Amino acid sequence: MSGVFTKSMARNVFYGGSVFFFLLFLGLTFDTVRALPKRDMRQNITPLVAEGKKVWETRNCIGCHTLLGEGAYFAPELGNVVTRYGEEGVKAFITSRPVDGIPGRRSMPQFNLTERELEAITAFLKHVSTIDTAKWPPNNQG
Amino acid sequence: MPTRDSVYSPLTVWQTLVVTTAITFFAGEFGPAGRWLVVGVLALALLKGSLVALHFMELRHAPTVWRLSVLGWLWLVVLGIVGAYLKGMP
Amino acid sequence: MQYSSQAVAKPYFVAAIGLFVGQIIFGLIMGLQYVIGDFLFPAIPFNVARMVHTNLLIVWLLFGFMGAAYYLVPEESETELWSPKLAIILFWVFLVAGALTVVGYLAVPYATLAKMTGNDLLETMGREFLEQPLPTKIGIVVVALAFLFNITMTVLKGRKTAITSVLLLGLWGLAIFFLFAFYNPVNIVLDKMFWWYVVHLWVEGVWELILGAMLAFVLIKITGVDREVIEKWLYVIITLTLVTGLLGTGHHYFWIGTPEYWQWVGSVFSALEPIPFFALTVFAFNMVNRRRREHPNKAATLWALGTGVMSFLGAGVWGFLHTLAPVNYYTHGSQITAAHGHMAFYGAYVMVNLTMISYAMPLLRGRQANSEKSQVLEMWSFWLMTVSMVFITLFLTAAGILQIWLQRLASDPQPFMVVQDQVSLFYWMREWAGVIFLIGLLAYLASFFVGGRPAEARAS
Amino acid sequence: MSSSRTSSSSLVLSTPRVLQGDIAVWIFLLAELLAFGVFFLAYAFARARNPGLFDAEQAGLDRQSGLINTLLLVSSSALVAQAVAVVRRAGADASQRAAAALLGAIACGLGFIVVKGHEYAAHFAAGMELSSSTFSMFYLGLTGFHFFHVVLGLVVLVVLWRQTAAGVYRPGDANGLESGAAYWHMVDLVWLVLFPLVYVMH
Repeated sequence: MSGVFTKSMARNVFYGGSVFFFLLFLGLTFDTVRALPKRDMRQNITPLVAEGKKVWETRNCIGCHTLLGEGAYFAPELGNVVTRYGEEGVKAFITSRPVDGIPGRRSMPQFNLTERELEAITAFLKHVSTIDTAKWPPNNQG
Repeated sequence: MPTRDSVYSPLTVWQTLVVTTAITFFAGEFGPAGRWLVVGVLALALLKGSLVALHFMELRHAPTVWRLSVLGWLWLVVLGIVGAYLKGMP
Repeated sequence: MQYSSQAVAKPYFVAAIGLFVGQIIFGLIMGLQYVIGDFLFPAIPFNVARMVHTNLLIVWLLFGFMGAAYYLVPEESETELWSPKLAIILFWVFLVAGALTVVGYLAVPYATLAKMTGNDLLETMGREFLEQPLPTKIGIVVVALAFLFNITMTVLKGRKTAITSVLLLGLWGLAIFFLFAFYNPVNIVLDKMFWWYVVHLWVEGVWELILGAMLAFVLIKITGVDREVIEKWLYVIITLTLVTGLLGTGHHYFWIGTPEYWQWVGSVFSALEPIPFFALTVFAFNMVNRRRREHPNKAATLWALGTGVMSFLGAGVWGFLHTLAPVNYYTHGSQITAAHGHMAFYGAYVMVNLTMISYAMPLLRGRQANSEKSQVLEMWSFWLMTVSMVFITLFLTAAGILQIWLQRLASDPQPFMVVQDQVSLFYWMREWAGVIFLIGLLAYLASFFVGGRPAEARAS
Repeated sequence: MSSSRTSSSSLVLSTPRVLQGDIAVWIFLLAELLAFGVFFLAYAFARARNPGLFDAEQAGLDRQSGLINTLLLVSSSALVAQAVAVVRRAGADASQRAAAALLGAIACGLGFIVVKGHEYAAHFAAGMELSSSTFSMFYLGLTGFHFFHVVLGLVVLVVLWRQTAAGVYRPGDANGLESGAAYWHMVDLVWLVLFPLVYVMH
């Protein structure tokens, strides 16, 4: 492997290369942000959906569930739960969680959501299910 | 350190590259579509790539590990493209 | 230890290991909850235990990075730390903030914690790894900036080396990308897109710079190979890291609503991401083979080599396993992701911190290296932890493959929980491996208290 | 650095095994070649899946500007090789002649940028963008990725031109020039594969 190998050239290549690829990444990110409106159904984000996102966050649902495949792997994917069980099914499930859980089985805590919060979280999950995620998940089970 | 002139001067290499590029263009513009165009044009790409690698990048004088990696890259990519093209033939 | 202000690193290392033990305990709790669903329910539901587990991991790794910086920067810059007092103050601020946060997670329901800590003012809670309340997030920024100011002033008034400039780049990058934790738009796609700036550009970007700088420092000290050789390879490795890692972010943009060209960009560049880890392993072994001295601290050498190998395996190989879009379509959000996560975090960032601690702690306590007996115990802990982590990863990978087969690939896909029940055997085996990991960690702790005559440097 | 061996059989001094430029640059070059190589294969296999779409949309490309760009890049690469040869032979006012050659290379490079920019303007005006179709994503992605490499290369060439004009480089001490040259030739080498693949093959 004979040949010159200097630290100064290695440093120049480092600065040149990383700045170059960072700019490329920014360029693609800019294009993505520009192209997103056609895919993320932002026009359907109502105040109720925004409220639902807040309920989603303040109950730390991501601590057990995945949303669009990202989060914890302890409980089912919720990106498509509204298509799996329907809005009423989701609401019924949330409200019917036993306070002390189910003996020996994983169970969701009883969050005692108000009627408004229940509407909001369901609206949020419904909105998420309409986002164009390149046909992910592979099937209804998520 | 003895000078390392390439056997061909950059001019002769350049002329070859220009001619082969022209052939590639005309083959694409007027030649028949299909297998022979692809194989011919990519063979020229192999030739041009090897010229640039061996003479301009002076890999002719370089340790074999570097020469093999660049020429190996060229051959693998071109053969891959031809393979993919043939697989995609209707 | 050439500069007295390096002693500031000691409390950071001690706190790091302490929080590490806490992290593993909560890991075991969660592991058990996977198989005994109602273990500690409703007192500590899974999502609370997870927050504690992941937040303790991040905080103890940050403690380790800061301790490493406080130890190596004075020595590299050949000057005393700018303000040891500030470093100690920041230590307590960060430790108290961390402790309060964990107590907050455990003591009150998360929604109450959110209301108590001003989440209504600026909603930043409820996102994975970023569950901290607003005051804690602001505390992290304050501590990070003051820490960076302290370290940068030290570097500016001392000798500039490649190691300190790379370390500074990594640490400043870390602080800047953390600012995206405060950006939480209502649009979930934008939220996720920039959330990855905190997560991916940390662990597959600037943290790799920090890892490179720390490992280069330890290798220079242990092998005695001259700085010029090590530093130019450091630059080559971190060039490959950023060249592949920056556009590699695309492998998180496959299924979250972002345009589909990311499937090509993300797959191609993240497929190249194992290369810097492979180069790191070759570099580490090469330097140790060409060592010019027999450093008495053999345990630290083992950790340094282990970091190379395990980061290549965990982040490189297990990362490549599920980084290509057509594969990721099925493995996304499955136990395969969890398997990669465990071995990558352990192999890269846990091990580089333990390398630093294992190298620096004896020096901070006034000796070149611990006694032979202590080092043997430490090597036992290395193998116990590393091998049990390999098994945790293997068991989760098996669980993931079975999960994907039953839940996604099968002709009649089964519901999530039905699949989880059929996979519980692997979760049991993972839990046992976790117990062995804890035993290894306790052995690591014990090795600091084993006495005996310090090992001497033999003439190489 | 490397010993030159005089084997009895060949009268000519066998040239030493030396790499052009700095190894750090070559490692970066190989990483770039790997990335481009994988993209080319991805393009080829995506094309194999629906040749019809690719051929149809390829017809919309301006093959002539592709030709001009290839000629420009090839000439630019030759001029840089010329500059390296001149510096190495170090005749009278070698630095000036080498700098002139580099200036020519920069001019050809700028020509490439102009022609490519013109081509892009036409496509963008026609509403083509990264996410409009698989072909447009590959076309804009591949040629764009290469385009920015040309821009980076021009920045490097300008620095090299100023250094050469200032007489910094001499035989045996032209590491910077040789490294920049190797990078520029890589950019040309990649285009030599990209041109037939994207513009000509159908």
